[in-house]
Amino acid sequence: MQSNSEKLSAKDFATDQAIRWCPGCGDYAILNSVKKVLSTLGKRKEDVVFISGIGCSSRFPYYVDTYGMHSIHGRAVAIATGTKVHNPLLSVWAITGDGDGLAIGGNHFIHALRRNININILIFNNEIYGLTKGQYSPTSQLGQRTKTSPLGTIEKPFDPAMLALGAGATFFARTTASDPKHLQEILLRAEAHCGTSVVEIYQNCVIFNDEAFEQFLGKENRDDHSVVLQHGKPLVFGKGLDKAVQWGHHELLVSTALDTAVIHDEQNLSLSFLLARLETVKPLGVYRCVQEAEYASNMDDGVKKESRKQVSELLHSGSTWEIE
Amino acid sequence: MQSNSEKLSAKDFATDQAIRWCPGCGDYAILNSVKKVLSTLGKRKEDVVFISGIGCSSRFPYYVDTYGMHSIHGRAVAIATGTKVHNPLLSVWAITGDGDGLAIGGNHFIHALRRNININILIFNNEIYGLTKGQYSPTSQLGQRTKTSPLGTIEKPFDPAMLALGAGATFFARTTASDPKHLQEILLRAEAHCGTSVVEIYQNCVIFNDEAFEQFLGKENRDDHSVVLQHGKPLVFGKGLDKAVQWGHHELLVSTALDTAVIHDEQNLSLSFLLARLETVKPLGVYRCVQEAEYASNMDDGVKKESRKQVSELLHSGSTWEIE
Amino acid sequence: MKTTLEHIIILFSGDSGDGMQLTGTQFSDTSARMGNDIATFPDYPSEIRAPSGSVFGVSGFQVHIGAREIYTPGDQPDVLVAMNPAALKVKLPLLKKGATIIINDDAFDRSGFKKAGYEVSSLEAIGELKNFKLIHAPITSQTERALEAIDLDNKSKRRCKNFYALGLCYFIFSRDPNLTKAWIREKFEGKDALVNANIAALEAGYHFGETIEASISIYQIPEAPLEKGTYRQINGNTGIAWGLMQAAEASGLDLFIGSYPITPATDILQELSKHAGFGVRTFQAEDEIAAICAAIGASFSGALAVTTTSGPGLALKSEALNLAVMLELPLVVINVQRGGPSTGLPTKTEQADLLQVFYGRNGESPVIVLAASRPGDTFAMAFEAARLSLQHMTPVVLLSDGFIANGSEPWRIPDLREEYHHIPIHLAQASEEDFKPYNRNLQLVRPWAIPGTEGMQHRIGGLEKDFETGDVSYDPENQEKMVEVRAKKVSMVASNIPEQQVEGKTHGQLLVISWGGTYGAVRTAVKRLQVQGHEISLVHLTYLNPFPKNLGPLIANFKQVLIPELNKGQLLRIINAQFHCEAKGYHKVQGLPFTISELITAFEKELKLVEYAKQ
Amino acid sequence: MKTTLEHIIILFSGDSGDGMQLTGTQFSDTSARMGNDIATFPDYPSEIRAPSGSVFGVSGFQVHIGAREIYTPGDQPDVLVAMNPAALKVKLPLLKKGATIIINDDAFDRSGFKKAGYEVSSLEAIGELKNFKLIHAPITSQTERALEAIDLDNKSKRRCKNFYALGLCYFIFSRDPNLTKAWIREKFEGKDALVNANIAALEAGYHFGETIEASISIYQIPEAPLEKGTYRQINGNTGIAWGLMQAAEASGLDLFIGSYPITPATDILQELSKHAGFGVRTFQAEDEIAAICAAIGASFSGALAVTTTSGPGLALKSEALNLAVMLELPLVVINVQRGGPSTGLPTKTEQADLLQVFYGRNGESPVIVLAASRPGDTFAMAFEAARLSLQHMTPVVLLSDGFIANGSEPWRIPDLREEYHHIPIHLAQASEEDFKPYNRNLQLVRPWAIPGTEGMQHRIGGLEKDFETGDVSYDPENQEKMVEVRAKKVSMVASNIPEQQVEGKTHGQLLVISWGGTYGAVRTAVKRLQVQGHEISLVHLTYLNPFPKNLGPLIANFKQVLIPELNKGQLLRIINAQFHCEAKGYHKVQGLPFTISELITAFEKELKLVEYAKQ
Ligand SMILES: Cc1ncc(C[n+]2csc(CCOP(=O)(O)OP(=O)(O)O)c2C)c(N)n1
Ligand SMILES: Cc1ncc(C[n+]2csc(CCOP(=O)(O)OP(=O)(O)O)c2C)c(N)n1
Ligand code: SF4
Ligand code: SF4
Ligand SMILES: [Mg+2]
Ligand SMILES: [Mg+2]
Repeated sequence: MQSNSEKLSAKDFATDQAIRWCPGCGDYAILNSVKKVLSTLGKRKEDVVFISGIGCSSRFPYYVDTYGMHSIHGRAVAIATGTKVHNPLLSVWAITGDGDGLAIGGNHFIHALRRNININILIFNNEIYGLTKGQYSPTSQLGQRTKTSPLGTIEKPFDPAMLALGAGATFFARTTASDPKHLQEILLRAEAHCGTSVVEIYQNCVIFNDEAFEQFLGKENRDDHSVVLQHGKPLVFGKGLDKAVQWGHHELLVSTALDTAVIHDEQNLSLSFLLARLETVKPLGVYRCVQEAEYASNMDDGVKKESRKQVSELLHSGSTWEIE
Repeated sequence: MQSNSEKLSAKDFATDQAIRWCPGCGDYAILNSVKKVLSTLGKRKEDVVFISGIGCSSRFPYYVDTYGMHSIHGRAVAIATGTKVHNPLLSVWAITGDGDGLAIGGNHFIHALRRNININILIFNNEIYGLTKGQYSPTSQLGQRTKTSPLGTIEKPFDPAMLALGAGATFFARTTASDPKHLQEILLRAEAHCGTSVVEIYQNCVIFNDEAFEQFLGKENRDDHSVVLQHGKPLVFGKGLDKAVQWGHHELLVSTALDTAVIHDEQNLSLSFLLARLETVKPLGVYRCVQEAEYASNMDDGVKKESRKQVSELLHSGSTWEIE
Repeated sequence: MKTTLEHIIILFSGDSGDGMQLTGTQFSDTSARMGNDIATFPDYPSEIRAPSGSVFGVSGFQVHIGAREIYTPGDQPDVLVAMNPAALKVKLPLLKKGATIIINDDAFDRSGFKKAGYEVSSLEAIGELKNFKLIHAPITSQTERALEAIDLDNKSKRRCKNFYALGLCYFIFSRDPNLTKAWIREKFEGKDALVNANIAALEAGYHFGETIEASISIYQIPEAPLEKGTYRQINGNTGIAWGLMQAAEASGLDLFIGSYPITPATDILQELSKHAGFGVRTFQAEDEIAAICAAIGASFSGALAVTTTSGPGLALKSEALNLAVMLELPLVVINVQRGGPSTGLPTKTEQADLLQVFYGRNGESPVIVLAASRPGDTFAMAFEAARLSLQHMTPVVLLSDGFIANGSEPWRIPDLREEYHHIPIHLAQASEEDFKPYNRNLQLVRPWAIPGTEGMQHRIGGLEKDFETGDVSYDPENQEKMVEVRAKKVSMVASNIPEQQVEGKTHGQLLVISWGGTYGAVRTAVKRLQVQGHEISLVHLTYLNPFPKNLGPLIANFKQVLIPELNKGQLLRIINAQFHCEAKGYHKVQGLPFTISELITAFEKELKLVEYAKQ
Repeated sequence: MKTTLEHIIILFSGDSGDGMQLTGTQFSDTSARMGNDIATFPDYPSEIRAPSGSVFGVSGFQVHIGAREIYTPGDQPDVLVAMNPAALKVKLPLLKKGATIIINDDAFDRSGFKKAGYEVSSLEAIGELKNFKLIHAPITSQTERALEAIDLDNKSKRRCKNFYALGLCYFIFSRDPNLTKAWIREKFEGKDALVNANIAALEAGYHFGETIEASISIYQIPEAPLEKGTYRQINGNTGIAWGLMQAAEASGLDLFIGSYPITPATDILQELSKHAGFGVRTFQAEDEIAAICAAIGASFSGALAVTTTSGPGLALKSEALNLAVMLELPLVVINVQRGGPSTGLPTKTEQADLLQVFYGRNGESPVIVLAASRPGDTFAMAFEAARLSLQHMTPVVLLSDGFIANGSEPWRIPDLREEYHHIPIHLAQASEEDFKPYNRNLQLVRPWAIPGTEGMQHRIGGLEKDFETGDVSYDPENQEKMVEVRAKKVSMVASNIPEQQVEGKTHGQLLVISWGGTYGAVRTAVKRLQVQGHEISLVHLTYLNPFPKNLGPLIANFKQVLIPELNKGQLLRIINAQFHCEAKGYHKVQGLPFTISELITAFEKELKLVEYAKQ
């Protein structure tokens, strides 16, 4: 759907709307990266659609000059499904938060993954409900104190990677708003993937859950507590590149034995699943990417298989009779 | 909550309602097994609650003389959650179908598992919508022809085990209505588990999806195409006990090397997940069983921690003043 | 000697496995082709397969055939075919006094009576039967005998007994058995044994009729004076599916349906799933919310988008329907009503979702509301729903019900090039300089700019938006203006729909206002009273929001208004509030349609009151 | 010299970060403790944190204090505190002509004007200001100076400027600053620098007042004649939370709340989540459907079960609410209305969910409907909702709105042992021989048999059930009976609620009927006209379904009925349909409450019309 006319820059994708996120919010970085990626991809504005639910993150479509819909809470993925199935040529992005996408929108999330519809789902995960001012979400940490859990939550969070893989995801990646370069790489991969692409983006909510990701991604910690996944490359990390992820007894461990480092394989489901279970180190990058039958194009093939029929034929088919 | 008075028999749990399933329906066997298990457990009728959604399977509560609710489509688990959280002493069973529990009820399913609420979820999986007369469900096979997929579906089914594990299940078991003995064993295990127990029961719908499980469970096939899981025991099966499940390159394989058979371990998440991915052989039994914090009792502890306060204290707390 | 009848109602009934639906369909097809007008109504058991011979396993199919126009499957059957005691037990109370009952003697043995829960075990012991004419036929055994020579297992032979019963009825009602024979040949092509067996059973039944001719009455029903044309049978759900498909063709759009199965609406989804070749995309969603949301998404990208459901599903869709109202996108919502509240009586009919459709959303949220009246108008009404939605860029809810959905009628196939050929859509003009998504035309309709169209990128959403720019706006006065503009836009649809027709005089004593699936019964009752000289007229509404412009004046022309509904007075509340009148209601909430006779009684009573008040 | 005032309205406004909510709260607390009656209303920006100095970052807090009873936060402020140009820009249009504006001069520099989007960059250039009295105060710089000696960083010092502003206001309105000083000491206990800084700022502001005393007016507002007792401030959401807790205590049950956050209802969930010590179980569900379903499940197992939400969430709950109607279990649904339709104006107020509450479900599905009128009656109304739900075993919807939810008032703490001590519940008697779950008493209420109770196992569900046995029933007449019995049960609640009070004469020219959060404004407007001798009376409804028994007769006593609502006429439709009357409506849908003056104008106009019609 790329056109040959002159390429647009990231700026060309801006709208005239005043942006209403808090100063310092992680959402800004995501917005900039997405615009950048759209221009890198050489997308025409009219061929791109952003559909969001409700939440701070879901204000996103107002700020990108493509087609867009700011819909209702939790339904971005369901709506995006219809948009894509009707017109598979569009590049369709569902923008959602950890509340929007995984609490109220959880069912649409897992079913989209099952069907493998070629849309990109970006989950802005700040581990909190931002717009409603600070209640816990399904990704808030066990024990986290929030406005609705004054003594700490008693529910364990989802790991979005595990949930997605359990639902049959063909593409799952994790990245962070604090590293725009990595984020952009991942967004390019997501758009390239034919099937449902889930990109979980750690996004800091400075107001209600500041520094939620410090443990893994803070300046001090990130070298020793995050590892970048690259297909075919060993999972080595650490300030002095001195740590590696290892196969344990059917789980993954961290040690200093660099030469037995696990080689990342985006098609090894069991590896992807275990990566999500690592506790002291957070893998960033594409956990899984496999090619499987895609829903919207299969539907389209069904519709286009034969030449278009006329309803009048149908009305006259089967058993009819004349009255004269 | 067991009482010391005389033990009830399976028959004692019957109601006076005429049972309205089709002759030959797999639901009968499940009903009988559940009644049997209740009597084995020595449950008092009044301490047990069955809550179902809508579907053929969901008529279940009418046939068991305990407390019961035949609710609305997809919501059995959400309702059961409230019942259990308010009174953790009750034995609460959610009865659901593959449509009720995994299509419309999918969100409640994954969130119950995340919270780990001590209820038993029985999924009567016939891979079809029975009550509405034969449309495909989220567990129908890819390509299956049904009333709404005259040319075969284009969506890949959920594997309920994978979905459950991805959502954080602490107990998942798979069994079949065609083997009441195994079914009963599993039901006993489910009730014993403190946390959300998911039991997926293959149940044949003679009318709209007859013989759906023949490939694995038919008389001819079942020895060579199903394997019974037992914690700590090797995964050996086959007519002549000549086949074994093996570790492959991070996936499971079937071969004849009996001595390298995988030893089943209900606490090995990666194994549980891979078991669900086996294609030619269907594991029956407890895929996973681990002990984790349980929601309803934690909530109860929070409520009972201190002695009960009076609202009048609250009204007079903080900033008040007198007008005389 | 043959008695000639104006019309007759026949009810075929037996066990779920007895093939009564097929028998009824054949009988009505043959009758239609012989030039009668007909209306039919199947009545399935709510269990998928109940125990054989039990009362809740009884399956019925009612056929009303006539030499004049037929509007309903009829109140009280004149003839009952009872294949077993359970069927007799369930259906006997419905029959007209003196009706004829054709009894399959073979099934009325001790075990049959017992399974049906009869305390007696012989027909003689059933006192009420004295009031009826019984025709005894050993249907099962005769069928077996007739098929002796055919190479088929006994079970299969016994399953042919419905054709024996059909043959007997064909003789009694002077129907041509050849049409059914042709059907059998086609249906079982290649399976000779089955062809032969079924035809043999049919003939045997027919001959049995000849044999007993002397002792029974034989009827004929002349052709009805129907409009010239090509006809077919149609039921309400199929009519809706096809009407939507035609609307897609007429608007040059592809049809998208997002749906989740629910009785009695599922058939629409099932029908549409067969028609990918017509550009139809069927999306069976994970739940009702996803179904309507996917339809909204498809509408955004330029489909004629539809979602189908029944009451409980509509409740789930209400939040998203409200979004569609805000977005001002076309969307057709089909709601096939069933018995409520909650799960209620899912296989029965009711008209109790009207208020939900009008008011079941937060805030001020007007939608266009239409209602089908009979299987034969569903095609037209579905087309109309799509037309209004596309022309006015706003959701339309089309109400049907279980009675219309499953009922069927002969339907004159319209000439699509004449009657349903073109729906103009309101696409944004590429030439527009400064495109604004909420820039309205004189009908207050905004333009539709579809993703993929260059230069018209825009954002829409559920927050209130500025009247001028369409951007999010929290301005108080703007909100009031937008609430009003959405209401006005819907009310202006009144200029794009026909004026309300009146059946009868346009003024007088009593005006009956009805809507939806009660049309046949209400119309018949009103006509009968008109023939008797009463000053009674009928307004049957198919446009419910907005109402036709002339409805208010019409109401004012009558002394009294009476609104019969299968609910507790829903249209009544709306009409009384809107027109400040004191209409009365007549209500029934039994999961069943009105009978003509109960309506006549009610109307007569009301007429008397009006007369009395005059004095 | 001090001028004595009957009442005055002060609006504190500034940037989100300026602490205006705190300032307003302190001012109103102090006033309440000094014996004034008060009403307050906060107005937050809809963004979490808007850019500083921008118009959409303006945060306001309006306080109405009086020497007589105060019913609303007031229409047009007499005094505005404007901490920056954006605040001035946004709030200026709301002020009473001639109002006083206290200006923080330091913030009105070139950059301040620019951030606010002013084209000018000095106060002199703003023509309208001529109509107002300006008090200039260099609030920011003076605060900094006053705090020079204190060991605190500059940013923290500047943040004390709201206390400077507060001190100035305390002087102008003769408030006692000691109460706030005590509050500061408590609040910042252990942080001496902060205690000293804030107190110093407060005192500096107060002294600044003394300094400029000669050039400004000073006011005092005498004590209001309030009922004797212990008072506290309460807002609508807290009142509801506490009322529910008291209902649990009074019924001997544990409170269960299943909820999903949504503005403006979230605070109720947040408040209840603090009170596990009172036996409250808060379940934050994955969505609104799960929230109400969990509540239904908890009700089944014997909780006082509640779910809280706002319009869009209520739409999602409708299917499950219908189930609760069928089950006949107690359930309290709190709906805090906001601006609609769809996402609408989530932070604004509206009364447009009434029809949704009445009719937003499939089938005939009556619920009890109550509405709170002001922050001070929320405790009572929440208790009442729970009482009726428990006594009548059926869902109750209590309506509140954003205005009530966030507004606050002094509230006399009731003596719970006297007024709210006991709710009898309808538990099944263990002695009952042949327990039947739908065996009704004279009020048509079924018994509540809670799991765990021996011998009373039973099954309930959403399918229609037999009147006698409670088993599933498809019987047509039974369905009609059950539909009627559910309706009758709800209508019989009328005997368990007080008769409607009238404010004014019980007959006359004009009857105003209002409901919900408009009470204060409507009441004030009616009272003023009554004082002027007009024949106008007020019926403010808190029971909406069923209506109080005497409502019909009351309506009949007046020439004309006028129904002001913050919607397009929802109660109006219900009243007109139910009482066959021709009430008129007065509507506003701007996300804002009524002003008293617009109501007076509307009522006067209507009174004239009635007069005119008489002639
Ligand atoms: C039906 C409905 N329920 C609830 C809400 C209130 N609501 C709006 S956004 C939100 C949660 C947002 O959290 P998340 O998706 O994580 O987005 P964030 O603000 O953190 O970016 C909630 C509960 C709503 N608008 N609609
Ligand atoms: C809100 C709502 N949507 C749809 C339905 C219709 N419906 C009833 S049962 C069912 C599916 C049942 O399938 P499953 O859960 O697999 O149960 P089974 O009948 O196969 O045991 C559907 C779609 C309904 N009753 N309510
Ligand atoms: S509240 Fe949090 S997520 Fe929302 S805009 Fe502010 S910083 Fe971002
Ligand atoms: S339709 Fe299928 S699932 Fe339902 S009762 Fe019959 S056999 Fe069982
Ligand atoms: Mg979030
Ligand atoms: Mg099923």
